[in-house]
Amino acid sequence: MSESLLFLIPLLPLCCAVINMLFGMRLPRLFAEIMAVTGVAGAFLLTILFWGYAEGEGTRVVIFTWLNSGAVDVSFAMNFDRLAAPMTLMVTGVATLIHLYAVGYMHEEEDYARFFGLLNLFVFAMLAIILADNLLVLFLGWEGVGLCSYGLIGFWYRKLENAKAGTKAFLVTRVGDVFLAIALLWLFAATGTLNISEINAQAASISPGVVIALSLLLLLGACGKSAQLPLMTWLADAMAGPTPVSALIHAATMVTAGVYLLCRLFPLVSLSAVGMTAITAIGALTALYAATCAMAQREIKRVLAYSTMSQVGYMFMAVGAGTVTGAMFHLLTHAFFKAVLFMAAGCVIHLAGDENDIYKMGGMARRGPVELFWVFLAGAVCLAGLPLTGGFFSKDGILLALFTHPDPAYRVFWLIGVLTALLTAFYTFRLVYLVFAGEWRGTGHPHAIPLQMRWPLWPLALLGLVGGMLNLPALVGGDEMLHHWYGDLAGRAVTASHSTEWMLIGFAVAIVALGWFAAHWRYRNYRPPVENRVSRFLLNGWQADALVDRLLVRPFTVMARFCSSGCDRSLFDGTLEGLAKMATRYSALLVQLATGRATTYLSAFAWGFLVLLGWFLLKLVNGGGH
Amino acid sequence: MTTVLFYILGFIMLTATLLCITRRNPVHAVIYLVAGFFALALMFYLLGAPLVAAWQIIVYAGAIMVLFLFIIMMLGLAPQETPEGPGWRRWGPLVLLSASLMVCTVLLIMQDPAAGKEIGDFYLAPQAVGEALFGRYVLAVEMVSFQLLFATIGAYLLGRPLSRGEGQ
Amino acid sequence: MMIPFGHALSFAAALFVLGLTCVLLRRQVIMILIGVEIMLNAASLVFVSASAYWQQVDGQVFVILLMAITAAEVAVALAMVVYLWRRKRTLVADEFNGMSG
Amino acid sequence: MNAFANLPQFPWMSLLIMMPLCGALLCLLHGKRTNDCRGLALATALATFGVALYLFVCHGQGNERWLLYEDVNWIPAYGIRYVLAMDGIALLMVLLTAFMQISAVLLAWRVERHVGSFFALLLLLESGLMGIFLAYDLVLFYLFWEVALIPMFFLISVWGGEQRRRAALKFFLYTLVGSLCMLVAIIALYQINGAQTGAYTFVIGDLLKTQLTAAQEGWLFAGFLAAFVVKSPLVPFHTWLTDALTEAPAAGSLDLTGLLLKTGIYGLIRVAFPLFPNATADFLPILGILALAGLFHAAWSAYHQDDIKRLLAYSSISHLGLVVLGLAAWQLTAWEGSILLMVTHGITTGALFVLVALIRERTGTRSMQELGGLWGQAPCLAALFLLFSLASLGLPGLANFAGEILVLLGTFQEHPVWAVVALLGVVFAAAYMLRLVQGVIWGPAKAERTLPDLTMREWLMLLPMAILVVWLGLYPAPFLAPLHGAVATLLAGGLP
Repeated sequence: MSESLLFLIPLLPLCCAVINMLFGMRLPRLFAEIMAVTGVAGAFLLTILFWGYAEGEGTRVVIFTWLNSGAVDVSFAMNFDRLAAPMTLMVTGVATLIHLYAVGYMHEEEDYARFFGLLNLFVFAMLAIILADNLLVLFLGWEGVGLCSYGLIGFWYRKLENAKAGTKAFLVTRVGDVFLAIALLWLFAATGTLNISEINAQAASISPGVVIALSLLLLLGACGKSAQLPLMTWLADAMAGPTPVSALIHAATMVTAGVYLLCRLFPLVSLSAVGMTAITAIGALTALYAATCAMAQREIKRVLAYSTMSQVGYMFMAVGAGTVTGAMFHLLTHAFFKAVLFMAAGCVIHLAGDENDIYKMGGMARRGPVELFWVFLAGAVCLAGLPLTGGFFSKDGILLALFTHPDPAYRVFWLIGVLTALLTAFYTFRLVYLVFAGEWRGTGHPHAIPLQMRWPLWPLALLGLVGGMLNLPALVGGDEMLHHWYGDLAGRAVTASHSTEWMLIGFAVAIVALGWFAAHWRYRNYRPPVENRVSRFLLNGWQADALVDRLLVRPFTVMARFCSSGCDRSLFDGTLEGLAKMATRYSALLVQLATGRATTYLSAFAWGFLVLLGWFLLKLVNGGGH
Repeated sequence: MTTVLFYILGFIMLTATLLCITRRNPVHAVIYLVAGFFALALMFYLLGAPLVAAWQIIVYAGAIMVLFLFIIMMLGLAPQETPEGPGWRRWGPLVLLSASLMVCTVLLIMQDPAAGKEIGDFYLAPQAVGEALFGRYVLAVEMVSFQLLFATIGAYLLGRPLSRGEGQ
Repeated sequence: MMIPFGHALSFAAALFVLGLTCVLLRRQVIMILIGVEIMLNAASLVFVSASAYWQQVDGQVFVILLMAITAAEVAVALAMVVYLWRRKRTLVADEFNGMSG
Repeated sequence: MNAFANLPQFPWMSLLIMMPLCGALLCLLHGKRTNDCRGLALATALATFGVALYLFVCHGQGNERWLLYEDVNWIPAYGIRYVLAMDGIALLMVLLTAFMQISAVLLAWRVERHVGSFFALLLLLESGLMGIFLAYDLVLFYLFWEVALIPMFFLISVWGGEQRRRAALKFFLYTLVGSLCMLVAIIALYQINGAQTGAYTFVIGDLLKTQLTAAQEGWLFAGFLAAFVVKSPLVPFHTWLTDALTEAPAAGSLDLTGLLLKTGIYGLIRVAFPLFPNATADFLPILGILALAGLFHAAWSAYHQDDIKRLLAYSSISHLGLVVLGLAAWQLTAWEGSILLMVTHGITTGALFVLVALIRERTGTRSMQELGGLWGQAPCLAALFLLFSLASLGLPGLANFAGEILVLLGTFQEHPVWAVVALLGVVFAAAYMLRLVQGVIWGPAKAERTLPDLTMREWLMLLPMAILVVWLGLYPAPFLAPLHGAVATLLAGGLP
C-alpha cells in the first residue's frame, strides 16, 4: 500500500463522524452503529497494516496546505513515526472496544447519531494530536478533543448540571490551551517553523531562558488536558457524561494527550532542568492529591476519575524523570486497565439500577454475571500495582527512574510516588470491597447487560494483566521491547544495579500488600461512611472548586458586570446623555427668545441695526473721520 | 427757488408720514401716507426724474395705496386698533431707538465726503429711462414680470375660500 | 438745484426711520405693511438722488423695478392679510405666534 | 472626447455598484407589488454575487498593484475623479458583501411593512458598501461612506425594535460626527496637496506623495481616524453599536455586523494608513492598546448580557478588537490574518444573527432566561447555532481560527506581550460563547412548545454560510492568495 494512504487512518473516523452527524438520524440505527464501530476499527486495522512505515525515521505525509502567509506555511501533514505508532494502535484499539461497548450501553438512547458522531470525532481529534506533523494540526486535535469532551460530557443536555459540566471541561482545558498556544507562538517566533521534528532539531539553538519558559508553558498546556494540578477541577465533574465517554476520555484519549505532547516535544523540554523538575513536581503533587481525594469519594466513577488523575501524575513524573519509555509504557498499560475499570463500572451501575454510590452497592459479585467481578478485579489489581500485572511493571519503572535520577531532589518525588502507590492500593481495594463484597444495600432494579457490553471487557482485562510484556525489564528476563522500539526517542536510559532494583521491587510489593491489608481490615465488613471535616474536604477535592470560584470565577463575573453596567451603561452612555441633557437645558433658555411674534423679531433686528451703526460710527470717530 | 421747494416738500413728506404712523384709524393713516407720497413724487421730479415721479403717483399713491384702503375697508378695520398696556413703557424705548438710529445714520451720512457735495442739475427724459429698461436691463424686467405673475398666482391661491378645518 | 447730497440722503434716512418706527410700534398687520412701504420709499429716494448726483440712469431704473416688485409684494401681502383675517378674525400681529419655540 | 478611452476593459466595478442601485430604484418603483420586490431584490443580489464571483475567479490572481482600475473624469473643476480600484483586499470585501447580501435579502423575506422601501434601502446599502470598498478618490469614498450610512439609519429607525428611534439617532450621531471630521480632513489634505503640486486632486494615489509637517499629518490623521475608529468600533466609541445591532431589523443587523463595521477597518487599511505613514507609526502602539482594551472590555461585557443579540454585538466588538490588534502589529502575517478574520467574522457572526432572528421568530424572545433546550425542539437550528458559535469562539478547523491564529502568529513576532494578552481574550470568548450556547440550546426546554425546524428558505441562507465556515477553516488558501501582494504593498507604504 502506498504511504500516501496513511491519511486514511484519521480520515476514516472523521468521515464516519461527519456522516453520522449529518445523516445519522435518517439512517437505520444499525447502520449508524456499524459505521461508528467500523470507522474506528478500520483505523485500527490500517495502523497494523501500515506499521512498517513507522520504523526508522517514520513517514511524513503532506495532505494539503492549510495556512500560508509570509513566513507561515502550515500544511495538514501527518508524521507516522515510532512514538506515534504504538499510541495510534492503542487509541484505535481501545476506542474500538469502547465503541462496541457503547453500542450496548446506549441501546435505549434516541439521539444516537449525535453520540456516535461525537465519539468518532473524538477519536479523530486524538489521532490528529498523535499523528500531527506540526503544532498547529496538533492544536486542532487538541481543541477538537476539548470540543468533543464538551459535547459528550454534556450529552444528556436536558439536565443543566450535565451541560454545565461539559462547559466547565471545555473552559478549564481551554485555559490550558492558551498556554499551549503561547508556547506555539513563541516556538514559531524562536525557530521560524511549526514543524515538530524541525523544532526538536533546533531546540538546542534556542536560548536557555526561553527554553525554560517554553517548557513551563508546555507543561501548563499539558496540565489542562491531562487534568494536572492547577487545572484538574473539570475531570471529576466530567463523570456526568455517559460511561463509554468516561472510558474514552480517561483511558485512551483526552487525559493522555498532555503526556503525549510532552513526549513529542521531549527533546525541547528535556533541555531545561527547571522545566523537568516542574513537570515531576506537578506530576507528584497531582498523584498524591488525586489519591487522597479518591479515598473519600462515594461515587464509583469519581473514584476512578481521581485514580486516572493520579496515574497521569505518574506519567508526568516519568517524563520529568527523563524516561519517555516509562511514561508511554504506563500510558499504554493504564489505557487498558482503566478502560476495563470504567466499562465494568458502567456494567455495575447498570446492575445497581443507575445507582452511583458505592455505599449503596455491595454484593455485586453474586448479583451480576460472575465474569464481571473477575474483569473488574483484573483492572483493579493492575491499578493497585499487584506484582506481575502490567500496572506493576510500568509503575515500578517510573519509581525506579525517579529513584535513580542523578538529582537527589528526585528522591522526594520518589517518596511521594511510593506514598501514592500505598494510597492507590488502599482505595482500589476499598472500591472492590465496597462494591463486590458483603450484602446488597441498594434499592434499584438491575438492568439487563447486553452482550456488547460484556465481551469487550475480556481482551482489555487480558491486555492489562499481561501489558507488562510490552516492556519487561531485563531484571526478570525481559527484553525491554518498548525501550528498544523507541530507540533515540526513549529519553534517558534507566540503569541501576540489580540489588537496587530488587530492593525497590520488594519495597513496592510490600507497599501494595500494606495497602491491600489496610483496605481489607477496614472494608471487609461493611461499615457506614464516616462523616467528618477531613472526609468532606477530600470528597470535595480539597475544596478546589470553591477556591477557583472565589479566585477566578467571581472576579470575572464582577468584572463583567462592571464593564457592562459600570463602564458602558454609566460611564460612556452616561457621559453622552449628560451632554445631551445639558444641551437641552441650555436650549430651553434660548427657546424663550423665540416668542413667535414678528414684532419681537423686528425690534431685535432694529436694535441690532443700531448696534451696527453705532459700531461704524465709533470706528469712524476713532479712525479720524474716514 | 427749487432748492427751497425741495426742503419744503421734504418737510411736508416727513410730517405727513409722521401723522400717518401715529393715526389710530388705518384709513386716516393711508390718506396721510398718500399725501406724503405726493410730496415725495414732487421731490423725485425735482431730482430730475419725471417718469419716476409720475409712476410714484400713478402706481404708489394711486394703485397700491388704494389697494390698502380697499382691503382696510373691506375688512372693516376702521378705528379698531386701541393701544394696550401702558403707553410710555411700550413706545418710549422704541422712540428712543428710532431717534438714536436716525442720529447715527445722519451722522454717518454727514461723515462721508460726498455728503457735502451738491447735486447738480439733472434731467432725465422718460425716453432715456425706457431705453435703459428695455435695453440693458431687459433681463431684469423679464424677471420682475415673472415675479408679478407669481405674485398674482400666489394672491389667487391665498384668496380662495378656506377649506374645512383651516379656519379657527 | 443746489442741495447737498447729504441732505437728500438725510431725508431718506428720516423717512426710513419713520417707517421702521411704524413697523415696530404698530401692532396691526396692515400698519406694519404700511411701515414697510414707507421704508421702501425711503430707498427709492436714495436711488433717485444718487441717480441725480452721478448723473446716471441706473438709479431711476432701479426705482421703477422696485415699484414693480413692491406691487407684487403688496398683492401677496394683502392676500395674506385677508387670509389671516379669515382664519383668526384679528390682525394683531402678536396673535400670530405659531412659530413660538 | 471619449470618456471611456482609457478603460481597457469592461467596467466591472461600476457594474458592482450600479446593479444594486438599479435594483433599489426598481424596488422603490414597484413598492406596491411585494412579491415582485422580493424577487427583484434576490435577483439583484444574486447577479451582484455572480459578478463578484466572476471577478474573484478570473481576476483574483494578478500580480499588479491593481487587479482592476477605472478612471473617469467626473468634476474637473475641482479635480474630482471617478476612480475605482480593486486590489486583493477590496476583492475579498466585495465578495463578502455580495455573499452576505443574498442572505440579508432572504432574511428580509418576512418583512411586512413597506416591503419595497425595505429592499430598496437594503440594496442601496449594498451599493454604498461596494463603493466604499472600491472607491479610490476621496470625494467618491466620502460619498459612498454617507450613502452606506443613510439606509442603515432608516432601516433601524423604521423597521427596528422597541428602542429603535434612540438607537438610530445614536448610530447616526456617532457616525456622522466621525465622518464630518473625515470630510474636514479630506478638504484640508486636498488644499495642502494642491498648493504643493498645483494640481488639485482627490485621488488617493496622487495624495500619497503630499509633503506634510508632523503637526499637519497628526491632525489630518486624527480626522480620518475619528470616522474609522467610530465605525470599527474601538472602545470607548462602541456604545452605539450595541444599541444599533440590538434594535436593527434582522437583515440590518446582518449587514451592520457583517459588512458595515468592516468599512471602518477597511478605511484604516486603504486610506488612513497609506496617506499618513509617520502619524500611523506613532499611533500604532496606542491603537494596539485600544484594540486590546476593546477585546477584553467587550468580552467581559458580553458575558454579562442576557439578550442574545446584545451579547453577539459585544462579541463582534471583541473580535474586531483582535482584527485591529493585527493591524497594529504592522506585520504581513498579522495583516493577512486580520483581513481574513474580517471576512470570517462577517460570516460567522452574521450567521449567528440570522439564527437569532429565526429563534426570535419562533419563540418570540431573545432573552436567555426564557430560552433553553432548543436542541430537543429544533435540532437542525440548534446544530447550526452550535456550529457557528464554535466557529466564533475560534475552534481550529472552523473559519475564525484561521484568521485568529495568523493574527496572533504575526503579532507575536512584533509584540509578544500583545499576543499573549490577546490569547487570554480567547478564553473569554469561549466563556461567553459557551454561556450563550448553554443558555440557548442546552438545558431543559423552558416552555412546552413545538418549534418548526428550518424551512427551505432558511436552509438556503444558512447552508452556504456553514459550508463556507468549514471551508475557510480548513482551506483558506484561495482567499489568502489575493492578499499577499496587496498587503505587502500596503505595508511598504501604499506605493508599489
